[in-house]
Amino acid sequence: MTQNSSDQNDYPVLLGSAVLPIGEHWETSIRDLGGRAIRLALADAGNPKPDAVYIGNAYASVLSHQANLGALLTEYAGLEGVESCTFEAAGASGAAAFRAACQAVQSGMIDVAVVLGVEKITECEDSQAAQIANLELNYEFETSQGLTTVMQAALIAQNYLHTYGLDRSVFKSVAVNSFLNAAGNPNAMIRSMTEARYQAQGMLADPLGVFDFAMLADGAAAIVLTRAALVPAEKRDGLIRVCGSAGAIAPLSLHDRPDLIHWSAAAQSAASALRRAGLRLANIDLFEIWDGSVIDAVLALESIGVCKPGHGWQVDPVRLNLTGGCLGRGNPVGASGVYQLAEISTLLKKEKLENGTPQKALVQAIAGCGATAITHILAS
Amino acid sequence: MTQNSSDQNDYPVLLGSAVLPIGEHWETSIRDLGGRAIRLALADAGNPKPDAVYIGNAYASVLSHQANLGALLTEYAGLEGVESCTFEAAGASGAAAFRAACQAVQSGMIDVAVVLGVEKITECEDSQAAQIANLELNYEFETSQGLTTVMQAALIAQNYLHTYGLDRSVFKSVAVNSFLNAAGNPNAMIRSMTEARYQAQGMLADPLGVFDFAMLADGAAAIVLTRAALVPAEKRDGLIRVCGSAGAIAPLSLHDRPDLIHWSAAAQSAASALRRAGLRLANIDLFEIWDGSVIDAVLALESIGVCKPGHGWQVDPVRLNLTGGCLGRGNPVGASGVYQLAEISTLLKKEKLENGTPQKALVQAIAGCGATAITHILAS
Amino acid sequence: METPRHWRLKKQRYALIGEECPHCSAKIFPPRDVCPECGLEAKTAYQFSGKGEVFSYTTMNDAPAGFQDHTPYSIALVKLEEGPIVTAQLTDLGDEKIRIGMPVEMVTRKLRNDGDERGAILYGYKFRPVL
Amino acid sequence: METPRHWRLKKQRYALIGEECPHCSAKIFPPRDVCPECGLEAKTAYQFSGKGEVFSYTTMNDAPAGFQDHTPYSIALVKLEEGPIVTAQLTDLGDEKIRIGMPVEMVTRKLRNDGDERGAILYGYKFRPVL
Ligand SMILES: [Zn+2]
Ligand SMILES: [Zn+2]
Repeated sequence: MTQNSSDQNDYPVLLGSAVLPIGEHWETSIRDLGGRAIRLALADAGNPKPDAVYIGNAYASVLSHQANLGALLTEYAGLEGVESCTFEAAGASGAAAFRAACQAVQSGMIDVAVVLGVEKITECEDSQAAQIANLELNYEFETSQGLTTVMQAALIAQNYLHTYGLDRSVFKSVAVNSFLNAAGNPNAMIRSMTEARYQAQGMLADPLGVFDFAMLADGAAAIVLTRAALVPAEKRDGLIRVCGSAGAIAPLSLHDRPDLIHWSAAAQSAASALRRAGLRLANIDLFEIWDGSVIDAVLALESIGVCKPGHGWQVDPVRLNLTGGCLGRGNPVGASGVYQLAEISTLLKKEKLENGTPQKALVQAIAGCGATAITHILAS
Repeated sequence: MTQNSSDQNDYPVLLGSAVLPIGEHWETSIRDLGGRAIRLALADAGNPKPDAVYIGNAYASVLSHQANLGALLTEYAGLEGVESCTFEAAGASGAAAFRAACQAVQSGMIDVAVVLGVEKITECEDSQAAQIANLELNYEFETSQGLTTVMQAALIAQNYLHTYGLDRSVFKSVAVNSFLNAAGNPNAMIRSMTEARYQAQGMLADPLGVFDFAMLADGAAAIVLTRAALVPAEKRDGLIRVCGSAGAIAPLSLHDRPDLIHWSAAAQSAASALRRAGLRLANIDLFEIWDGSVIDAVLALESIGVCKPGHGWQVDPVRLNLTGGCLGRGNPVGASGVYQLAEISTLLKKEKLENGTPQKALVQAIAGCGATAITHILAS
Repeated sequence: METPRHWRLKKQRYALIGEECPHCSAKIFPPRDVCPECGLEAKTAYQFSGKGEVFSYTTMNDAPAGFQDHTPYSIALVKLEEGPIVTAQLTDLGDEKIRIGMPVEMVTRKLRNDGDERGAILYGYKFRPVL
Repeated sequence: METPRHWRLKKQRYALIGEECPHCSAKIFPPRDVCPECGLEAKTAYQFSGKGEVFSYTTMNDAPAGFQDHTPYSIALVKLEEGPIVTAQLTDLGDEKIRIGMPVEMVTRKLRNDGDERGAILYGYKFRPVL
């Protein structure tokens, strides 16, 4: 809390990363997806010997009948002997694993950590996959009443539009921003959505349409981390570093929240991450914001402070979700947080090589319509 | 890896803990179990304000249809705003959460962490509970062939007896040691098992009987951690400290292991934890060893080096599983690692108060018959 | 069917029984060990009136397993007159259009089949417009 | 029934098809991307002979769901003559007592109902004593 890591050389740096295309990997098991992403990321990092593999995954116990991915996937990637376990915080699982890796390398107990996000949705029939996301609701008092994650987002969106006297057309700009950006991301799933097609969408749960939700899909992404002190000084400058990191939770159930449209966890985790980085919002060049549904992004932007309350849909002046976001990328839930971080770090690196300009990005993963938020600040 | 934490004041110390009785908590939800353990542990610690809650849990997604316990349980305990997520490594889940908490407080990013282990087995019909542990097998090439965790232990035990020319009566001493010790633990489930009843047990899967396996049960335990530097020097001496910590994995599937009866993960994690603590095996006064099945304990003792190969069942000279172990305590899988650490730290504290003698304990959690091992060294 | 859980939740689901905090008199639903208002222990049973109003709502065209009989169906966050908000289905709507602020009252209805395809039927609270 | 998964595993389960490492000639089962012997990529399909011997075994009296038809049933770790070990049920045992070192061969048999109680039947490899 108190330590300003940027004063020291113990801040985490990214040695390499890899992302697999998001989509329907019918022919590939969760072992293959996970093992491949780990090996590709290690290769990208120059094949350092890792001490730990932290895995973000939300659904393997249910969809693949498979627990202890730590032993299964890590050994399958050829890393017998290292330590490994799974992190679960629904949509924020991958970000939780990344944050733990940052703390591990910073503590000095771990030198090189791999963060893997992996999700295998197409393991079962569609009907089971459609229900899987509802695990993140309160089963006893939400799911058993018939609430789904889609309806949860709709209840919040309804309250939002009612509070500010808006209609559902305001959500278009956020969604279309992600879809158009996805066209430039070869690993994204939804690369040909147009504004016209978005406009013609059917209603799913009033006031949200089918394209206002990211499609669940298979994916795996991995990142290799170490701390700066272990990298030769002359190489350090070329690496993306993590200069701030924080998480927070809020009530899981909507009925336990005093306010549906201010997301305290999103606000707190962003503010803490910025404070730990010694930065202000004005210092951030790029935003990678969670848009599992369009209302997620609108309320995250307002809660973080990028937009004023009631104006989170006015995204024009912001460099937002250049990767395509969850909407454009597709949403491999427990892996999405790692995709966000891997893709933004690749972008920061590329832009610095091209322009020589160092930049800072705020990357936030959200679970459960604001129940959990984990924010990282990356710098080139 | 390189940092010797005992030189510094950043090593983790236990501020307090709480354990609920292990058993069948039909009338209590996973929210109540988890929330109560968190609040009781914080009260025991003098109610510091925690920054994070790390949760060890293996089965809630399947048995309770409930993901994102981080938001659900942590908010339910009244800790809105802190960060939280779930750690899963089957039987080693609780130990994985504890290890992450150690790294978090040591990194300086977190000042006070709560580790919660919670498992709710009696949420469903018995038939479903009986199968739940099989999640930790390789579903595609073990579970789908009909293998169960019970049979997995039996295959290993068979190989053990065959290799050393022994018969199943050798397992008695390890099992009876745990059962007799459980009689003194008010929170244990199996407190009246006698040697005669153990001897009269029925065969479950040759060569192991029904009492050679710990019974799955509900439970919740929590520990509050900080780093020594944040505790006034005069109070530090009374606290249990974590002087070493390490994890390791081995192949999940038995058919992928070159040797069934040397457990490389158990050996490596114990050796690394001792090395980080600057200790040798001879310096350890107490051992808390995983006995989810009796063969787990035999092979852990041999792999750690407490007993010679083929002699892990000769436990007489060792102060072993004084808490009752998993066999006597009952096994709330994802919580058991936290029970081990909470109960041993209470014992170390009590014995130091009574005798003035500081002691060291090695505490190891195992998942998947040696697939995952996490070892901690506690010192009074 | 998950008998232990349903047995445990019966009172809350059939009769909307929550808690009243003995320290600050806050009314609590669903029941919890700790009062969200004052942070102290709360264990006194409290019978809610079942009256409230729609705080937010949505209508779903694509129902999850166990709910297909009721498609399309509407769910609301209902603000009870005693304070707490409850997640519940709306029922007996007839031609009435749902609106935020609409007065509703609790009724007991068939909620769902258990979803595990074992045929168990679950009853519990829903809310209907006040006539 | 989990069609996608069963379709994906069909070849391996019906015909014991694994891989041969093109770098070190190690035979691999179940298939994996990386050769466990030399750490290089392995993708060449390899048909195992199905001959081997019992490396370890146990007999279970209390079968999990989907396997009750076969209770009591025996599972072995079978060491294939090409090197790898396979987890599989033993079948056609008659009065023969299982022992470590017993020669066995692969046959295709009904493995289980799918366990999801949807009636799907799964076929795959088991091993029987060599006559
Ligand atoms: Zn109160
Ligand atoms: Zn090879």
